[in-house]
Amino acid sequence: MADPMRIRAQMAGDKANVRVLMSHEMETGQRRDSAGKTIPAWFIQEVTATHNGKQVMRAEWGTPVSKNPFLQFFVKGAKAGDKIAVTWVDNKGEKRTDEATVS
Amino acid sequence: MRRISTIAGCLAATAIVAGCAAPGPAAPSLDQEARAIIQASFRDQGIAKVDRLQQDLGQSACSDDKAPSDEVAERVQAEALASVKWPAGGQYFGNWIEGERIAQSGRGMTWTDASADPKANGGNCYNCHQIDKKELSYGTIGPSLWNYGKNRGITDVTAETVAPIIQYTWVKLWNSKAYAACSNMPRFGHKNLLNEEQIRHIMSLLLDPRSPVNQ
Amino acid sequence: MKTNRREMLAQSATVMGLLATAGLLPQAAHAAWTKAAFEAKSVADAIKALGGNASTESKDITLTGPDIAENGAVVPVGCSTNLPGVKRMAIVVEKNPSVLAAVFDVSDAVDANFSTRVKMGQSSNVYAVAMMGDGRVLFSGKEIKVTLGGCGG
Amino acid sequence: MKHLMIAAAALAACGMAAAQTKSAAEGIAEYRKLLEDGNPAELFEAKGESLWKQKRGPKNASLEACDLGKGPGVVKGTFVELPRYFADVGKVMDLETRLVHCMSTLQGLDGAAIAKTRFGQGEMANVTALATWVATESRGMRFNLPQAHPQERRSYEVGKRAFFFRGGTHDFSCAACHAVDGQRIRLQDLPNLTKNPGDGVGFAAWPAYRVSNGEMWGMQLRLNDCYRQQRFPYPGFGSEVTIALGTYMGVNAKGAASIAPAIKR
Repeated sequence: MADPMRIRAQMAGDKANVRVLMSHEMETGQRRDSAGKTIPAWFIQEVTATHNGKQVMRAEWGTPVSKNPFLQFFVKGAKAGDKIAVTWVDNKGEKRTDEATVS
Repeated sequence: MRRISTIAGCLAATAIVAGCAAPGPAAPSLDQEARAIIQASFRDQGIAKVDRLQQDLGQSACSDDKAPSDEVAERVQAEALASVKWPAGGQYFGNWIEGERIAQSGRGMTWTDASADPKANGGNCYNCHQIDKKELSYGTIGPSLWNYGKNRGITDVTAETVAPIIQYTWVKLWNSKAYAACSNMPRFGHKNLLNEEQIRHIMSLLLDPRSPVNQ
Repeated sequence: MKTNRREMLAQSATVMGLLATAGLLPQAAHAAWTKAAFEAKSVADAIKALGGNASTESKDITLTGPDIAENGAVVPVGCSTNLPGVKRMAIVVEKNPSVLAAVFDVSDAVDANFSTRVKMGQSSNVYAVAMMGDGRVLFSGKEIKVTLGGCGG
Repeated sequence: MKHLMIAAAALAACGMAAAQTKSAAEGIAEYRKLLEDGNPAELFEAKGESLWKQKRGPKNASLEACDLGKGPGVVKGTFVELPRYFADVGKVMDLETRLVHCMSTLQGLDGAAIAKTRFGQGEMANVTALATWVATESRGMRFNLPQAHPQERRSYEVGKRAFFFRGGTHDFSCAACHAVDGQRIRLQDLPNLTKNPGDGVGFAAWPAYRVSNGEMWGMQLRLNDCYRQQRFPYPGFGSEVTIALGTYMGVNAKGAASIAPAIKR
């Protein structure tokens, strides 16, 4: 199972500044291992975020996103105590959701 | 002659500064103990065998936080100079495009490298030196080599007057210890890190008036 | 008053078609990963595959990133705009084997301001592309130089 | 006259080089600043903390009774005092070898097998995560390695000799690159490790997340890769040379504030 994400959601004015770190290889499918065999692509394809259960952001990613990805976005109208949840799905269908409380 | 010694002195001074400074007493028993610990701490891995810990005079003389005595340093330099192999047929030059490629590469001779053949090795030059100004990612352990030939007044590498600087540069690349016992520059020819042809390419990169380094 | 099921489906299809041409696809309609866009080899092809047309450079779009990256494996980049009516924002690296790195759907609940980190194989222009609700495609970009790394470089 | 001209030209060239260096250096500084916010080391830190508290191994025990030098279970402040002498084993240990010792004695895991495991794999990856978390708990604190025990002073002296030991195909020693202020390899600044190189520099920055390969590196792997680049043979995990070098660098760094885990190229 994938390791948990680290999500920080902090109020900045009337918005929540959300910063997310995800634990993922983001393998491009273009590298070879020491035996010369192509390492298959393995990467996050979709990231969604919800604010108190309502979807506020959806992104599609490709292999150029760096290993152990970082994502920052700003949620309008959030307030301290609100819940921000982030979900990623990779090309193998693996999925991970974590949640943070806005501070 | 005067010019050569000035240049050599400049490079040597850099090497000494980079080497060792602060004094410190050395207890012989601790020295021996430390050497035994070093030997016991490493193992063979790939092409990097433990025999790489067997020091020659130049290595052991420069393994302290203070410089060796003048006497020892002179012996190291004399041995290094005597070891230099001059290029076959007096042919000092190759192709600066190849030279730049070799200068860019920092690869070779680690335990993750498959072959110890010089052909698989880079010169590591940009790790320590500025060379072609177009390359922004260069190190500063050694002096800048930008305009190396131009600064030394070389407009024609076949001219009689520039022979000393050409020979000086060959020696520096072949065995840097010839001019500075504790130079931090690898002995590329002497330790078979680069072959004669590869060193010729580096010579062209540094000295040829048409090389991008001398524009 | 009474709309039969067949008519409703037909209507939805029309609406969907309109939305699609305007680049206004609702979430459910493109839940699948836009494979063609991520396989695109040029900036123009990537925009086309995302449903956009000819693009115009705009000062209102911002691509943030360093002038020089110490390592191409991790290059911090961001795309943002204060223009109203932006529907999607994309980050595109011109000289990567696959040019499109990421595309973000902008809802009313988030700023059109996203940051991430991308891999770059070599020095390249990097673009922030904004697909507007009115069908316009605006972009801006900058060159990010990738330097060689340490001893092994 | 001619000599003067050559000297002047050389000086001019150096001056221009310095100007260009500065702009490239500024660019790199900007790049590093952008990376600081959101260091993936946090992922390893979180993993390390849960590993510390989790009951694992044949003895189904957590590491909460592990003595990192300030008594069983004390984590805060230990990182800036390691390597140090441990009376229970009669020798100097660094953070990673001490963690393996605790995994072995408390949890019943095979310490020798862990020491042989490749970096980033299996239990070795867990050791790195644990070290990352332990370091985080001392963030901002200043290095102050103990030197009271004779073994600790001996470790320093051995480390110093190892630091200056030249060998390998390229005649490098640690000192070849790390004994002078203000030098670089390519664009990487080289800390002078013969003294306190400053807060969060050198010994005070590792464990660190390496962006070049997306890996978390502890000091053991940092030293291992230094020796690889030095063209030396392979230093064993937890070998006396690696611990002694840690003592040498750590004692020299006295007073430097730790920023570990850092983010590095």
